[in-house]
Amino acid sequence: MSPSELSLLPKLFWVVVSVVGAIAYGLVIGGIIRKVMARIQGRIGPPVYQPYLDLFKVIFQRTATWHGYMFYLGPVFRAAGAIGLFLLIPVVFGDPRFDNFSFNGDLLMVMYFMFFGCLGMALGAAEGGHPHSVVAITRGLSQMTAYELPFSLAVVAIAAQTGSFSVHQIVAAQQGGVGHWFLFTNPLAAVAAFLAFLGMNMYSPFDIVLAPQEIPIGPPTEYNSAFMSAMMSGRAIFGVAKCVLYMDLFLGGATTILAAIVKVFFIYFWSIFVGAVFPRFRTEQAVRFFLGWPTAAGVAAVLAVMLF
Amino acid sequence: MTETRERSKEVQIWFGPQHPGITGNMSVQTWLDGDTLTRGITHVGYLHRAFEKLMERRLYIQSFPIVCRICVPEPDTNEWLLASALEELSGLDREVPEKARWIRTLVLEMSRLGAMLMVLGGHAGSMGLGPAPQWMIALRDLVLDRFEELTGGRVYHMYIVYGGVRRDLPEGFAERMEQTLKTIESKLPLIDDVIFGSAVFRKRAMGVGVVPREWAFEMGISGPVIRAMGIPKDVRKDEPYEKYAELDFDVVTEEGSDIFARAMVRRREIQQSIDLIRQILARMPKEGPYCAELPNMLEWTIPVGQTYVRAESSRGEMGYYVVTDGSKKLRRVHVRGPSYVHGVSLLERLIPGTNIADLAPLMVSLQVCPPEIER
Amino acid sequence: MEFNSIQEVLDFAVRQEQKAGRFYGLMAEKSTDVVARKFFREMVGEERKHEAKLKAIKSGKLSGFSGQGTPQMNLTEVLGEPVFREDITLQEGLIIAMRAEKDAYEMYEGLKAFARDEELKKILEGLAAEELEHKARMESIYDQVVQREN
Amino acid sequence: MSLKHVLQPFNAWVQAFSKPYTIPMKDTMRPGADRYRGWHINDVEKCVGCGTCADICQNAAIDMVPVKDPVKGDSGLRPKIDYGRCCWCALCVDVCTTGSLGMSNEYTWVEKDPEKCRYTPGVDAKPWDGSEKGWRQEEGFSLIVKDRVPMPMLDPKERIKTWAEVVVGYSVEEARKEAARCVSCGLCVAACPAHMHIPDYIGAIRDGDFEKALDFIYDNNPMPEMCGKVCTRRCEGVCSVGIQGEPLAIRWLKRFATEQFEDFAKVLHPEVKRVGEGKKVAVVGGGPSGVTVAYYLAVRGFEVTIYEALPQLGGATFFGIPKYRFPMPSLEKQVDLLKKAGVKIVTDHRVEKDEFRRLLEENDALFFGTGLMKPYKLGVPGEDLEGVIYALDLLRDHHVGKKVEVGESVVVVGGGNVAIDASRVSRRLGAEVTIAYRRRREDMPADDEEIEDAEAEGIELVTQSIPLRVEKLENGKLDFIWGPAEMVPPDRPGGRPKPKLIEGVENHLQVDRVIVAIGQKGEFEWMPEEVAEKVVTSRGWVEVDETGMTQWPGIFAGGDLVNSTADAISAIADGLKAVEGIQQFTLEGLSVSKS
Repeated sequence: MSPSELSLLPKLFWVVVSVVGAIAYGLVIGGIIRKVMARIQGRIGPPVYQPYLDLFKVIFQRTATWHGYMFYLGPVFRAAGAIGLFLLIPVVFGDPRFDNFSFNGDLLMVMYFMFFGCLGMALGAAEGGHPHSVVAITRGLSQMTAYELPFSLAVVAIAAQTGSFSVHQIVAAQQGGVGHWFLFTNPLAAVAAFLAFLGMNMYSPFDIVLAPQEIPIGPPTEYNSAFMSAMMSGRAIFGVAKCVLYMDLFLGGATTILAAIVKVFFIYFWSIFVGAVFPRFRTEQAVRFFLGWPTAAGVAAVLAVMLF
Repeated sequence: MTETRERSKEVQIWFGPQHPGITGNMSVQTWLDGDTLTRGITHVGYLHRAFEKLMERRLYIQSFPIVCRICVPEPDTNEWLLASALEELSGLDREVPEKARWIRTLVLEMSRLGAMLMVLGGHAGSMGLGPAPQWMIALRDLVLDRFEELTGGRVYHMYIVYGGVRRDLPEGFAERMEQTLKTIESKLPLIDDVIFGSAVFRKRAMGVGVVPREWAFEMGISGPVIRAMGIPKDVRKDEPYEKYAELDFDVVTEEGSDIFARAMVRRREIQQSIDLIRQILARMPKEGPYCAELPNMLEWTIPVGQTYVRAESSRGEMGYYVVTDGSKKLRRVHVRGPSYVHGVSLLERLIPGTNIADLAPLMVSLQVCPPEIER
Repeated sequence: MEFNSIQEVLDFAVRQEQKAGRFYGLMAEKSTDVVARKFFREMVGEERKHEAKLKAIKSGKLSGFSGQGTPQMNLTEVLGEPVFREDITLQEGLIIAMRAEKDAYEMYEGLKAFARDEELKKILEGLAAEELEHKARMESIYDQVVQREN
Repeated sequence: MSLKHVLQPFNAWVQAFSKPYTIPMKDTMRPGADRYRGWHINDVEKCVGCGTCADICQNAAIDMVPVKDPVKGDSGLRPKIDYGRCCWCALCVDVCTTGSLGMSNEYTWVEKDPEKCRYTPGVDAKPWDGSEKGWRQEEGFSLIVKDRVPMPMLDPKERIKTWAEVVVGYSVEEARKEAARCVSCGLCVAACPAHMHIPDYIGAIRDGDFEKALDFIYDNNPMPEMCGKVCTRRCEGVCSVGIQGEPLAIRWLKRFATEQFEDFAKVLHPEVKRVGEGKKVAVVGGGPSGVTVAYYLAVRGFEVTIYEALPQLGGATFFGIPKYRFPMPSLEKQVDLLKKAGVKIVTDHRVEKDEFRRLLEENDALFFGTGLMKPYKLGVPGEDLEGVIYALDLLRDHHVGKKVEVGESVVVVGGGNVAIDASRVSRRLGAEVTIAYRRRREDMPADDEEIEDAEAEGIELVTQSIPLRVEKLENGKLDFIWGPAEMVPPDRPGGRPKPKLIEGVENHLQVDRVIVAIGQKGEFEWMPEEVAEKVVTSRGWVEVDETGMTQWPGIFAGGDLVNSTADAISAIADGLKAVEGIQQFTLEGLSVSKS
């Protein structure tokens, strides 16, 4: 089966289903993470469905502030970026329903969308005028530029290895057993990418954007009500999308929904595993970190592909 | 012109009063240049309840539920200071029974333990570490459980009173306390791993927030802050009160004077408090009164006099300057808390050049308790 | 004395009360002590009340007597027997009243023995109890007024 | 950044597999510790509403609110606690005079209505009522001083040989120490018939300002030294400190304050208000009520004359109270002040009918407080025998200086203060004394302290004994025959239980004198018929309205004749009432009852 086998309307239907499913799953992951975090902290923690309660609560709230259109477009940009990212990556390899709009060279588009959401958020939050937002955005952009480097290097290495910038083909190249996964065939790229993932997912020690103790929550400081809910669902789908991307790039994609769900969870959990036990880096420390070992690994990965 | 341009580069940020990183209900107005703070001003007044003035309008006995509110995490030092000052002025100190003195020492040490646990958690928490602070709060809660059964209250104990303490130790208290101490001790290695053994914590804490040694006496720094400079200054040793002279302990000092050293002092003082509590419980008299026979507290008058008493709180030296005028009410109380020095003079001097991310850890390491500033 | 009907008994009792009332009235007139005089006058009123009560019972407006089982102090038995003088005091007046009530009680008790009819017996018992209660009241007053410190 | 420091923190994951510290929501009903300071509970039956809790509450979270009608020693108020202000310091519990207030070990209470967070514990039912655990008063810690400063007294063996005062009196230190025990609840003020400013003068004594204390005392008691020595002190009976400890020695403190001054006139400067200028008032009877009326009317500018049949003012306190309790100089001191206040005093002068009528004409108002001057008789056979005497006569004769003989042994019939006084006087005259009382010891109207003193002096008490008759024996002695009594319950709740003779048993007691002290009555022979007819009741008392006025407009009365308690302080209270009544009557020409 290939993507062209479905006509437009059914395709749209399945796109909506997968987006909604991704949001739902993203929220569930959020709930599980909170529960796990609570357990390591010695607490019972909130119920797994707590993010749903939070989401519905904020949806039904009203706002009483006005910071200009750009401010309110921030979360929209972010959600749009997340959805765009998600729609470009095949979730279930070989299933036309969950193949989304994968096409040749989509990996470049994916990289762009990853940046797009954050930029949109940055523009919107800056419009709010709250110094905490501004500080958070400068920190976030610095960190993002820093982790983009090892990530890009890893992607380049993998693209070079596959000879294609299509996620679809990258996944296809990994079929045929665990041993074909790039995680194992290109461990250096995997190290670079998974270290970069820590920064991408913004858990400790790289949660310098939200940093509650320093610049309380940063950009979301001023957001409330439905905008908050847009941010929350954007964050949920963004989290899932990133994990799906990593799954496609390094873990051989998924051929069933169940495999996708499991793999996404473990990729997500990686950032929690590290994040739960470390304090936060300062901005320049984080930048220096990404430009250190991860970048070296990325460069090594690219060189390795080039040389061998 | 240049200055204006310099200024225009700065972003003004209010740190508090509603801020998860602040150590209480105060705020620091800061100016940010990039990621670096150029200066800061401590603002207080957000919870000003005029404790000192309130006491001038209260009977002596009515003042005693007030003082514990001057420091929430560690109320007992305040209770003890007021009690001992008034005992000294009224001559009641000669009648404080032996057992009361032991119980008071126990309570003071328990409160130090609780406060230290909390503040060490704060050290890590202010840097965004999740687990350790939560464990510390949980461990502190175990201490609060003991406080609850001993004093009838968890946070505001209102237990040390003129002439002694308000109630005797409950049945089987020593055993339960020992159990609590064991639980706390069993958790300490893990806490060491997560805080002091953490690469990120070390990176963040070492060499940050260094207080120059020459400021120590110039500014009247005390407590863990001065001990982290390697200066063994501790009121419990320098001027022993209650039963501290009879207890066996050494003053904890560390070198480096940075956030890490201060955290380390606190870490070691947790162990010290645990040891002291064990010593106290072992030597506590079994029998005897726990409070002197009090005069009618509604009509108690104290002769004209003034005194200054001091004690070592978890934050540093606390002192009460108390003046009585022979009436039923205090003439004047002045609370000398370490937080004024640490939270206003020292903090404002340390802020320029500090990274914004380090402000919260810095404040925690100085252990500022805002009600002490705005008594 | 023998009665044939309840009406007769009640008539007799009414006459007794009237007699007592006249007796107290006479004493009130003659005594010189202001307190005793007032007391006797009060007693006249009391007897009138009793009389009215009896009449009410007779006409069926009241169904029976009250005052059974009042605790007795037996003061009357202990105290002496004063006689009426012009300068009689309240104390002696009270004793006289107590004795009069006691006499009345004893009289009804005595009459009870002759009564064959159960109904009659019951009425006489009621009357006796009533008088006993009056006696107890008098004793109570005596106890409160005279024996205040004893 | 060593590898060790990178890996070590991951140990934290160990905690994820151990039991959490927190507890699930459903377990939040964890009980508080045994002495946790939770929501208040109050045993309202035990509570007397003294308000000490409200006084000590530094947040002013406690209001005393009326919840029931005040009974003796109870203000009828109960603490209502505002939990918006309460800080759970539990000082209220520790200071509680009755120990009725406590705290439950209840942590949580959820209520939608914030108004309900102000409630009266014990009155408004709460789930934690009757909670066994929580903060309670405990032995070894008290915010009030429960033990009284002991009053030095003469040894019983010594004192029966002399007429010297038995009570020695406090020193300045002792008095100030005792005064400092007061919690100023004011229950005593309500209990005192004259509503003396007790907490105020005790406070002044505590502060060492004895002049101020005397000033407070003299505000509504012109015979304080008498009251300080012999008052029946109902105040001490209700003293809240006395519920768990010993009551304040209010009487001794008043005595102390008055004893500090030789001449009251030098320290007291009553502001003479000239409101009553030109108005004349006659006072018949110089007892406490008469003296009160005279003094307070005099300082208001009235022209007052007291007529007294005996050689000295003071009434029953002069002729009735023995000198070992109330020496003459103390009385004279008070009478002196009366003279200095401008009261005309006519002693040794018995007002008779015609003069009474004349006084009524000449004065704007007339007050009489002639007291209960005549004894009630025993009423048993043999009463007229020689050797049966009356306690009042004995005491009066003794005080006016007549020689009295009681022989070697006496029996005193009665259980009031008069009986005790007669016994102790007889004891000092050298007789062996037995007191025969009809009821039980706890029913005796006399002061407990007096009874104890009497027993200490070797006086025997025979209770539940009903006199049957007195017979003359051949050896010249009297045979006092009495029968034992059993107690039957009183007619009404709160009344005295009644003694009932157990018939058939006769006990004999050989004595030289039978002293009768069963009760006293007023006499009205001196009073014009028309007046007596109007003012006297059928029980031998005088009825007055709330201004102290009798049925006869312009005639006021007070003292033992009027009140049922027949003590000096009630007489003073009557006098105070009459002072207001007389002022109103003479100046405004109306009385409250008529309006």
